Amino acid sequence: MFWLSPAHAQTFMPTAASDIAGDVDNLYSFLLISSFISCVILIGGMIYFVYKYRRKSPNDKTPRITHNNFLEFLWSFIPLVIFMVIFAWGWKVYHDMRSMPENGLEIHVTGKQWAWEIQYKSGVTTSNEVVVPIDTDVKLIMTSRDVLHSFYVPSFRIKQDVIPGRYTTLWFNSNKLGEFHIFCTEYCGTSHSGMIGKLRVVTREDYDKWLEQESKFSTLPIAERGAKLFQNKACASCHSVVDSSVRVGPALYQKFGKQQITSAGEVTVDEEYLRESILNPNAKIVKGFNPNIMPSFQGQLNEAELLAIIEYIKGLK
Amino acid sequence: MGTAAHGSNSNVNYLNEFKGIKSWLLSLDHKRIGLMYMISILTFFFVGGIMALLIRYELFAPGKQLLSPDQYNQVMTYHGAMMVFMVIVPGIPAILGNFFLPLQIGAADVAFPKLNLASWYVFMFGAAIAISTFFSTKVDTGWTFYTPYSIKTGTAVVAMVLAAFVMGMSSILTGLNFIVTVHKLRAPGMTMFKVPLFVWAIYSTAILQVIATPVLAITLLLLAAERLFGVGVFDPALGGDPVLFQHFFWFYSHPAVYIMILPAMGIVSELISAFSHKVIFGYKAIAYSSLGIAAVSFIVWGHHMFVSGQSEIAGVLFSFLTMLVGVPTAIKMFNWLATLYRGSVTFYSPMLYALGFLFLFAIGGVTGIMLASMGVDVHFHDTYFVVAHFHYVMVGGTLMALMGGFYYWFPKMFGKMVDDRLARMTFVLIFIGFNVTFFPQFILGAMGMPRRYFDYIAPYESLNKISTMGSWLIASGFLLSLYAMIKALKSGEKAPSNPWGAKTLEWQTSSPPPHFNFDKKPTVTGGPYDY
Amino acid sequence: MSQHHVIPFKTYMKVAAALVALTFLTVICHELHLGPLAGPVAFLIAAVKAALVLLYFMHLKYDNMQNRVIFGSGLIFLLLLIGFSALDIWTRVQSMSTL
Amino acid sequence: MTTNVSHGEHHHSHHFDSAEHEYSSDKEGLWLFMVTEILMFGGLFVAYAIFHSIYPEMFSEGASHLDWRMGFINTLVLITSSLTMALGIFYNQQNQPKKAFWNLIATILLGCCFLVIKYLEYSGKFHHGIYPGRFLDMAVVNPVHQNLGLYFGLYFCMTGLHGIHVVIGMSLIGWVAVRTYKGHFNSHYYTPVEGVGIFWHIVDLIWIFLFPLLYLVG
Repeated sequence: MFWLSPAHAQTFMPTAASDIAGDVDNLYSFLLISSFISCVILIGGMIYFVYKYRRKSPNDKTPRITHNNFLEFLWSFIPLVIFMVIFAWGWKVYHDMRSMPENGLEIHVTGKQWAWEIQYKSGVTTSNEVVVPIDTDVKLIMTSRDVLHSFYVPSFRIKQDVIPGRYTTLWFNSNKLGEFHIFCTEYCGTSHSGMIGKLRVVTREDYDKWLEQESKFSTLPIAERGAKLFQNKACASCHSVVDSSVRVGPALYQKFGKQQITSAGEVTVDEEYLRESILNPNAKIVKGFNPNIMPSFQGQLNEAELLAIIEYIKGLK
Repeated sequence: MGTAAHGSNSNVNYLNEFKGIKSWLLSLDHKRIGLMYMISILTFFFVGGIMALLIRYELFAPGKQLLSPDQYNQVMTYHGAMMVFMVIVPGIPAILGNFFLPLQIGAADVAFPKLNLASWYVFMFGAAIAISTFFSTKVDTGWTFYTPYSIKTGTAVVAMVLAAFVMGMSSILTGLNFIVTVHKLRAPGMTMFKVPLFVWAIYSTAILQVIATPVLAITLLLLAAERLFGVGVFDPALGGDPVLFQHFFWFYSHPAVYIMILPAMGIVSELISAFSHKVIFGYKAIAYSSLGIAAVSFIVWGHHMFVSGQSEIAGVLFSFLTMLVGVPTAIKMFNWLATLYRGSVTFYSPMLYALGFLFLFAIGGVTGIMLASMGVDVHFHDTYFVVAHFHYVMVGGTLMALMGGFYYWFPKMFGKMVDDRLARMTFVLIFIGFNVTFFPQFILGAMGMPRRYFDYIAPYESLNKISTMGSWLIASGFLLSLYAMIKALKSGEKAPSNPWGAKTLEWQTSSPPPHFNFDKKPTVTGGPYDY
Repeated sequence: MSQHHVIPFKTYMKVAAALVALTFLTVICHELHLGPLAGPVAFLIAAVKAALVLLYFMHLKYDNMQNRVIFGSGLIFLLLLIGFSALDIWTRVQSMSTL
Repeated sequence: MTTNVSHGEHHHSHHFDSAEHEYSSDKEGLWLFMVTEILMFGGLFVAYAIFHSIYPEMFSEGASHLDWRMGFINTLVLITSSLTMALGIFYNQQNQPKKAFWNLIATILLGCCFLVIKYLEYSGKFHHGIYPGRFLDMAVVNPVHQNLGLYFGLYFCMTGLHGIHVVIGMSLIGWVAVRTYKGHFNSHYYTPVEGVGIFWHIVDLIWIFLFPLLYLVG
């Protein structure tokens, strides 16, 4: 299992799922081949020379070759030309990546520690999940709530930092159905490596269906709405709800009504404590955990939403 | 002070002329200061290396092995910060530069010996601050201190930043000292085009140290002020610009990459010529390309920022200039090859390290060109491809050269020969271990595995396992090196003054050299590589 | 060392007087409210003052070429820092939220 | 920088050929150090220039909170101190240590004067709720631009770092003044005075730019 299985051999570059990904791969192949040739010349030349001209006797006389202007010009100029080709080609690909489509489907992405919040124009919000129709220009308008993050979809070969206080953009047009990874590639703290989302490319019909389903959210029962919010705010990436295993934060499974030892003494896990912990997480830290890990949700949840989440936690039995 | 009168056969040298710990701690002798740097930097290297092993161990398999995510982030930060600020940046200039720059130009000391000693104390003071943070709230920002994370995190960022500031000061003072030494203290007849290429490399590095480091200093001070007084320059909440921090940071930290690699190139020039027993090919081209790299390295920093939100125009310009920096690097590679041509090559351990450098640096170089190409960089940026690339350059380049330099100059520094069979074994271990560790990381990066990840998804597992096992090979190679050197110190054969038959000036004095380097001020007539 | 150039006392006094005069000039310009020109004018006057200090008080006028080049190179690299940073900031395409 | 004797020819360190050789080396080292000073302050000036061009109105609001007369007086104080410093070197070159000493003392006093005025300015600002960055007291200052704190963040950083340099400069001048008084310097050897002088002039130079940029341009 340590060695590359044939299945992995095709994952040297992840599946290319857009035209631009194909362009990048072409450039990459060119670079790989030309790099390989340069390495063969350099390393091969080195090995050949050190073997051929190894010392034969302690009295070897070496010629005094100090320079050769023509050769030196040649090996400065040829690399320069190759580099310029690579530069121009790389620029072209980059330019295509950065030229935003005029009438793309616009989706808003907000990075926060440690989840991606996705907002559609229709008001549908999701967390860590982007659903887009196939063969459609999609434009992401991105910002961050706290620190730098970077939105990276390996299969599309695109990446862009998201910056608090500013909008950055990214676009893609997927030509493959399927599910692709979204990684955060700008270091953002404790759960940086857990900030993984998925990008689902579906058919136009499935997309419309999904959108409609998601927008029925407000008519759901309160606890289910809580469950959805719990999901959207990415609470589950730190708090377990199916068992009592410890993740970044304490598990919430079967916690309601129990006694809990905290930094401010023993408390009962009731509505009041849950509310306080969501709005002001550092007030009473559960024993064994560190302060300043959980961000405050003050101003991000309204009263109805708070209630829904608490109702959901109550129901984790 | 009468050492200069001793003949070269005398047993009195810089090591045994004065005794006692005080004679070391207050020594103004550049050779002793070099050795003090060596001991401290090797200690930091050992600690940083343990951090590296911890990182690799944690990544042996998905999920938690040994460290929690926070602990992993701290270990990753200290590995980076220690290896950069406390090992590779000061490494070659402060140890080998200090020791051999004056020897190679025929000077009795550096221009400002007291300042040289002061630099060591400043460096140790900074290192002490850095290490002290390890016993308070451990820093978890990564060595790059990117804002606004470094403003928000509740860890000892201010202390760490001040530590880097203080060590930066030490770096400035060392650089300043070397520039003046090269300008003013060359022996009679030693023109700028007769100094060894190692001197050219250290000189170019010194210019970078003096010019780039102050910008890091102010950046770090602003970051500290940001945390203490909330000044807002890098804080988006006040209209500040976190991307500006990256501009400031990389204005130093990109030239810093060349602070790390230029001296290594200098050592390799020495080694290739000495062990091919042949005059270096294209002396002037190598010398000028050092200066060229130093100059152009100041205007390429934006290639670290192609996806940072930097404008496309700026990105294009930086990509273009980065390609230009590839040219002098290529020139050097070809010149070294041409030096081998029709040489008389011997394969002592220093030469193996030099050839290892050429091998690894070739790979580090071509992957550098890939990363400089914007279209591809977008995919590779902040993935393991970048991690692999800079380890190929920093470890495969700088550390290989440093090890080669150690084995090459060990007889001169300590007057003892190292068991070369053992030394060659260390090369084999380190070289193979290095490739096993870092080559898979290129593939991981191409597959999209982001860097600074505590955990990863299943498809990345097998390559990470290989990489981790490679790290054990590297570690055993370095430990064996330590053993070889200690063994040489204890029971090594006495070294003659010129064991390799090299032509540069440091081999014309006894091993180890007397207190003031040369019994009689040398006068130079020939070039450094007249074989 | 006796061959070092000693700048006459009178020159020092003249330079100091010029510096004071230029300081007054800056303030006068400020009071004139030059609008968009205010910045460049103030900077220009400051640059002239700085040059006077450098050349006479710091003896750069009588120093060797090497030291002049060293000082000049500092300024060049400063220009690079501001040049490229400003280039980025002024050519960014600002995107806005559509929500 | 080096050991020396009180009278006559200064003995140079063993690794230099002559006193002149040592002097020119020291001088070059000093200039290199000045370059690092320039670049360090330069970073702040770059930040200033960039944010000034982004938020010109906010900067002019910030400048209006400063009293240019204070900056003006301080400019004159520093220019005068630069003159006395230059004269401190001049009289050492002329073998007149007494005069040199008193000029150096005058420089220190002018430096004190600068700091006192700076202190008055700072305490005045704090009194009116003007603190750097996010500590700016919005309720008291009631600024037009919500990010006025950024201006004062830069203001306090630039003047603060400059102030620290003034203090360092004054202690260095104190050191050479004592040595001048003891007669360590003469027309053949005055490198430390010259070095400290160059440092002090750099401090003055930076203020020459700080004054119009912070107080006047708006």
